Amino acid sequence: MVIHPVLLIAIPLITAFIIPIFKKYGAAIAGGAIAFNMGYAIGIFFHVYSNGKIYETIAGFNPPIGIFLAIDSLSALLALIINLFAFINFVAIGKEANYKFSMLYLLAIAGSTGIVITGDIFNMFVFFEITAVASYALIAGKKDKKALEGAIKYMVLGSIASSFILIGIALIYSQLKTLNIYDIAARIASMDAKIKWASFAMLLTGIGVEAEIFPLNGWVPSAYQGASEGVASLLSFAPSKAAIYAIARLMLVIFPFHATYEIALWVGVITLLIGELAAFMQEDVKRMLAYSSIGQMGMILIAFSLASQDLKYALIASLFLIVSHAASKSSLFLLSKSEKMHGMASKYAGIVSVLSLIGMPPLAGFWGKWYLMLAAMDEKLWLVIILIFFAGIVETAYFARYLHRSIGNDGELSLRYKATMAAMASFAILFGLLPLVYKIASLPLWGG
Amino acid sequence: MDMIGIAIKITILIAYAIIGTCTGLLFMGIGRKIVARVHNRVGPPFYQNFIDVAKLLSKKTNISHGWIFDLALLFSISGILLTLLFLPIGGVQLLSTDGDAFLVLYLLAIPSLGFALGAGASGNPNAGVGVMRALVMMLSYELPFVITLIALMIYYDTTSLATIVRMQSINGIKSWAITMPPFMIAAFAADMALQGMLMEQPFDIPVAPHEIASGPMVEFGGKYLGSLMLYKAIALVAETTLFVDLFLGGGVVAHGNFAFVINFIVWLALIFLLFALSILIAASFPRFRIEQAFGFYWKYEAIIAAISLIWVYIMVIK
Amino acid sequence: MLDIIFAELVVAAIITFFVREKLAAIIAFFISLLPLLALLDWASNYGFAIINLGIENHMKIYLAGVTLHLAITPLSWFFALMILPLFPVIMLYSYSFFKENDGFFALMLLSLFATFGILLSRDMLSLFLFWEMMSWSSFLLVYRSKDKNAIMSYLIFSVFAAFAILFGIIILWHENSSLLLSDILNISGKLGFVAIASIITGFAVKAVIMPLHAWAPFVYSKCDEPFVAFLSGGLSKLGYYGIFLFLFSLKGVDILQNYMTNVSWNYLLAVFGALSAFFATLIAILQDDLRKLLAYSSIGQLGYIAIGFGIGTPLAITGALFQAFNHAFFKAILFLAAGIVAYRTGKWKISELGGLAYKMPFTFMATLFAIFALAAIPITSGFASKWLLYEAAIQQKYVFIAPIMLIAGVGAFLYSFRILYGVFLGENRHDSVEEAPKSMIAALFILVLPLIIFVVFPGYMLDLMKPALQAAGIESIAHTKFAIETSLAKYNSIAVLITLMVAMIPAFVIYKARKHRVTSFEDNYLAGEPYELHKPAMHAANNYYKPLKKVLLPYLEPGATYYFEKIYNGIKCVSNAVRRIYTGYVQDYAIYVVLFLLFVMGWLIWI
Amino acid sequence: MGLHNGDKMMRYEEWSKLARKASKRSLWMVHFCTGCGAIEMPPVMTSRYDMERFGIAPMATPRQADVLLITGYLTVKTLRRVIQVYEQMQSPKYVIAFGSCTINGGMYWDSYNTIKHLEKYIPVDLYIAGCMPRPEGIINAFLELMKLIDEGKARGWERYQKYYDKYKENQRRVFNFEVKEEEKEEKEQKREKNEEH
Repeated sequence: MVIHPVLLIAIPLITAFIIPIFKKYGAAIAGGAIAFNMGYAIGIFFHVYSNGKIYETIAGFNPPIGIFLAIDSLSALLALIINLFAFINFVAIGKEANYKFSMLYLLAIAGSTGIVITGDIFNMFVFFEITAVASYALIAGKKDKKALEGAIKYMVLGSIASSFILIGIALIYSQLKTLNIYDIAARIASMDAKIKWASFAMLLTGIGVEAEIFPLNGWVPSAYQGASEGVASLLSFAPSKAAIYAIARLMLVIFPFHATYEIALWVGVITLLIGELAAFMQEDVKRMLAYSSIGQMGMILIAFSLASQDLKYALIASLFLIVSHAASKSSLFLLSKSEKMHGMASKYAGIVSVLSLIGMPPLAGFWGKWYLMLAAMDEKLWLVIILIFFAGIVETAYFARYLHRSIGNDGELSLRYKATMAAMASFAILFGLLPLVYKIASLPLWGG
Repeated sequence: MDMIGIAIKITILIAYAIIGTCTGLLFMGIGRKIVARVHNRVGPPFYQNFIDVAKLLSKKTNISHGWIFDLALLFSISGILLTLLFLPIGGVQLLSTDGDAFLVLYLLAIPSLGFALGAGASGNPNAGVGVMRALVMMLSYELPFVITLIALMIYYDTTSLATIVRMQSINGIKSWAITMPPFMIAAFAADMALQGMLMEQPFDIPVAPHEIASGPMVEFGGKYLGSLMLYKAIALVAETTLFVDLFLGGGVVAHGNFAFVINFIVWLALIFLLFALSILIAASFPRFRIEQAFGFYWKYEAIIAAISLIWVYIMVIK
Repeated sequence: MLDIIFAELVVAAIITFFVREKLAAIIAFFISLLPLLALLDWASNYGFAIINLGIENHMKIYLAGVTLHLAITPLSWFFALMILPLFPVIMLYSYSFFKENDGFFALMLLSLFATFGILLSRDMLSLFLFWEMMSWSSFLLVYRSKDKNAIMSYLIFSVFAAFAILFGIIILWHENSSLLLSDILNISGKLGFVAIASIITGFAVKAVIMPLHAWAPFVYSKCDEPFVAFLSGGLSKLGYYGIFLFLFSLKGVDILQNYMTNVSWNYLLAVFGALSAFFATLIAILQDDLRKLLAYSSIGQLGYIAIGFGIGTPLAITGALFQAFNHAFFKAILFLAAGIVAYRTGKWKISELGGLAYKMPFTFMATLFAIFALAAIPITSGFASKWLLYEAAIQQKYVFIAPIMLIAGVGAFLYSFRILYGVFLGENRHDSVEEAPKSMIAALFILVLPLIIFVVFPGYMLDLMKPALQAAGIESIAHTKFAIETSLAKYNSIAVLITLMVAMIPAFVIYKARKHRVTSFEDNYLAGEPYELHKPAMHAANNYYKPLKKVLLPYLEPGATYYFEKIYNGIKCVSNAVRRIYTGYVQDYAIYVVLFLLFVMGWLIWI
Repeated sequence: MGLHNGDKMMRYEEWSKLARKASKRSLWMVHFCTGCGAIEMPPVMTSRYDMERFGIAPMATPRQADVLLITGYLTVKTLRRVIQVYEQMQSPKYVIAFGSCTINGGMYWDSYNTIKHLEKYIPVDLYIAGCMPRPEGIINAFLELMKLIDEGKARGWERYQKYYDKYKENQRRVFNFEVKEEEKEEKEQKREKNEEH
């Protein structure tokens, strides 16, 4: 098999620009493209799984000058998750997807995948812009007041974020004259300390807005609440995961310092607590899930920050958490379309998702929490452990309430919709039972 | 044990069962006489209760309410006989080496539970209320009683009644538990509990003939009531004997070949004294209400018992 | 063999999900017999010898990149003997209990799978993993009740328990650098103390020890009875299995004691057990809902096991295990019988029931036996266990615990009679009620068997638990087939039983000497009033222990639930405060972004 | 409800003498105290006259009692209760009617709703005449009853069993005012025959 990771970005991008020409078949073409992308992502994942890292330079220019794609286990897994769930989600959205929607959807996917597989920090910024702009439009696409509110909030914060990212990149470039992450990482020590920290702060703030870190996540509840179910689901697994991946790269590769680890750790803990506590009293299901997402992102951030200190368990934990969160939260967002769990499949999806999120074995979420605990224990972070437990209990409480509230059989969901939800939730089981994530996390990362 | 030994033992057991029954009936008759004298009446003859039982057992019609009702009869007599035989009587260890005080406490529950079942099976609301009162009374008086029991147990470091009696009989009366100050207090509490156990006034709340038509027994007549009377007679002996075994050395004063005759007489005298005391209290007090009785036992009696327990505990620890 | 059983359990669970309810019950019944075969196999291979299989003989499961070690040990064998027989019985019972297959059998099989896993696990990860599986499979069974309190309290307490256990396990793992249970715990000081205490707390939730019991009344009173029978009979024992495992098998007692030598931590457990025995009994007396009554009675009876473990002498532990065994059976009978009553009458309130004994004589008889065992009447094995515990308390001179235990034992009479009188005796209120289906009756009487066997031969029970005790380094107490002997006294069961039978003879003679006539219930003395006029007021079961209630209620309120609700409301307040951060104005959020940037910069540059 | 009319009724004579002696000396009484004669009961029970010395004791329920003591007049309403109580007593059982009201209605002889002849409805073993009788009279009646029992003559309960239908008819007549005239006459005749018998 010829491996060209660039196709993962190129195909959806190109298709997105073709779609306006074939308006009528837009959705079908987009579906095809996403299906191809999914297949390709799976292929790449197993290639990485068995053969290790992939590097690709574009147009023959070698780094540090040329554009550079680098896929290691982390990126491969994230690319897989983004494309896999993108496809399933697209199937669920079905007829609601007109050609505009499909175009934007493809752009968002292309952007997120791009963030994950690029090895160039400026490219990353560009893909962030693509993803963000597509997301604003997707959220606003529902065309009601709340959707508009969410989109505007997201847009305002997103623009601020972009400018910060850009400034951060500029600061680095001004010192090191390079944009290649690997290159930056190798020479970061030669940077002026203040500028180094300033650039880190800028990048963290900028990416943090996308990664739903407290207090940068003001847009999150409104945007998730305003967006349609499909878009909310997309937001929960594509841009946010890509962004947290970017932070992970910052933490693991560019700025692997104790100070950054500490700051990310505590920001993660606070995000977790605030997210879970805010979700505790939410009556609106989507808002509750949005706050819950914030909490989960906090937990993933904790895991990644620990990973910068101790690769052994924390990375496995973060990957399991990402998988679990992507699978569970996106299926729960899809489920939020109907107030009650209607039919066997949606009951299955809802219960499995909730169980995975609160960390019940043998689902993926359990392994996430287990390894996170082991990692935290290795670092002897007692307070963090106890706070995570506390957050876990709060989370359990509102999810229990949620489960009780959605008992009932009324509601109208199509069979396809339910099947897709169930399929999404099944990945929480699948990744929990198979040793895929465990194995892939033990492969060496690039630049790490 | 050889066959002859078993036969002798069985004979002794049967003899004691009969003695227990007769003593109980006799005491009940004497008790009625005592009450009558307190009331300035003549009172029935001392053998009145034998006549009553004979009459009840010879009744022509006996009305039952089904097989659960019959359990009352079966369990009451067998259960109380069983209890009696597990007690040391006048220093004679019948079966008391095969069990201990806890066993006796729970064996005492068999006849009560049997009677409660029968009473419940009759479906009479008065019976239901009566059993409720009996059970609440049981919960009330057991607290001071078990506390004193535990005080004795930790002092003698045994739960076996046989051992308790043996250790109290080493020096005759001088080694009786009641001669020690903490156990004097305990004996007072236990005697009050005994009053409740015997269901004498002021604790005859469960039967309360004027309120709830004699409570659990409301539907009992003929042989059923007769068996109840027998049960009460034996229970009287068993419960006073339990007290005597715990505090008064089981009535053992003499050792030697024919000591058991003396011990038997002392035991008889002691249980009679206890019963007479209880009857005198009963004859001079009106009935408590159930809450009052509960409060009496769980507040004052329990505190008195607890004082003795703590005292004993301190003694033992030293 | 074990791996086949595990596989079959999962497959059967999936199959039973899709077939009709009768077929599902049959499949589930036969499949749930399989783990018992494994026990028999073990017993026939090793008898009662103490065999701890080496790591090379463990069965290994590879899951998500880790290896789980499973093997039967003497301890797990004994607990399995106590818990696993409940499953086929429950399946048999459920054959006619359920009108449609809505996943009960599948989930029960999953619970069995997890239970078996817990008992067999030889490393802490698999213990925790199966424990959590059991938590969620039982949670899904709770979820079927659709009751808010039950669902929320069960899930929250389960997760709390899981976190407490996890916390302890990771400390042990970190300090010991091994998850295997066969590695002796080489940990002491504060960390060891925290680890063991936290694990015990976690298991205590499922073992329903008093301050952590708040979930039990809700869950026990709202779920399907066959499941509750397992929950109370089986699941709670798993909690005690965990406590036993970590306290005695892994010598957690020493770790606790080494840290603070002046405090007896054991005693603390015993005190908690005694308090739950005492208060739960008093609360149970005042209940009117049959299931709530049984729930509190469960808490009370389980408290005795905690007392036994707390006292910690061989005598006490033997008594506690015996009590656990008895409780598994008699409480299962009681819950199943309560299920039968509801199945036939559709009522739960004791004050609305009455007079069922003559309608359902077999159910009544089984219940009567269970109640004899519960009230420790010496004609069932329930007495021997309580007796051992009392002896142990006296032997150790526990002057606080012993009276409480005894008075709780007396309290058990009160609520037992409430069940007997309110439900089965008294006024006949259900004319058209029939005896329960045969499968249900069979289930009840299977459970009665051990209660009878072990009253005749209490020594056999001690023989059964001997390997488990010796494997934990606990001496077995002196006994023969019929008699148990302690340093304080002797209990000879056969003497009691034979004397009772002989003493039955005079009673029987009196009974047979004169004929009696059975009259109908209506022929009752009501001060001459005809029954018809008094029909509504006949049953005295309404507000039965009213005088006691008047006295006790002020002391029993507020209960633990009140404080847990306070905590819940406290978190609600915090949550409301936290929500205010999200003002809804994008300007504020922009300011947050800038502030965050400044904060991070400030942190990194100046600190 | 009620008693069997079995043919295999055990004769009173067949009872052992001991049993009769026992019943004689242990008469447990349930007293039906709706009439004014009830005021005479406390002195009989307490220290002045002390009936317990003869083994007579008041009982709370008819199940436990041997003697039904009816103290004074009965109305139609209370008669129903008396019959209920009487039928719940376990034989051998005796009825002592107390005061003139039970014999002939006494001072209520012309009242529309009192019972004039108690004998019509339940078998009375012994009457105590007087309005009202003194406590000595009651004691005397009991002693008389003892004598009758000893001689085997107190057989009211057997009479009640034997003529159960007749008693029932009489009772029904009082309770049911709508009995047809013809039936009334028929039953009247039958009853007269029975009384002769």
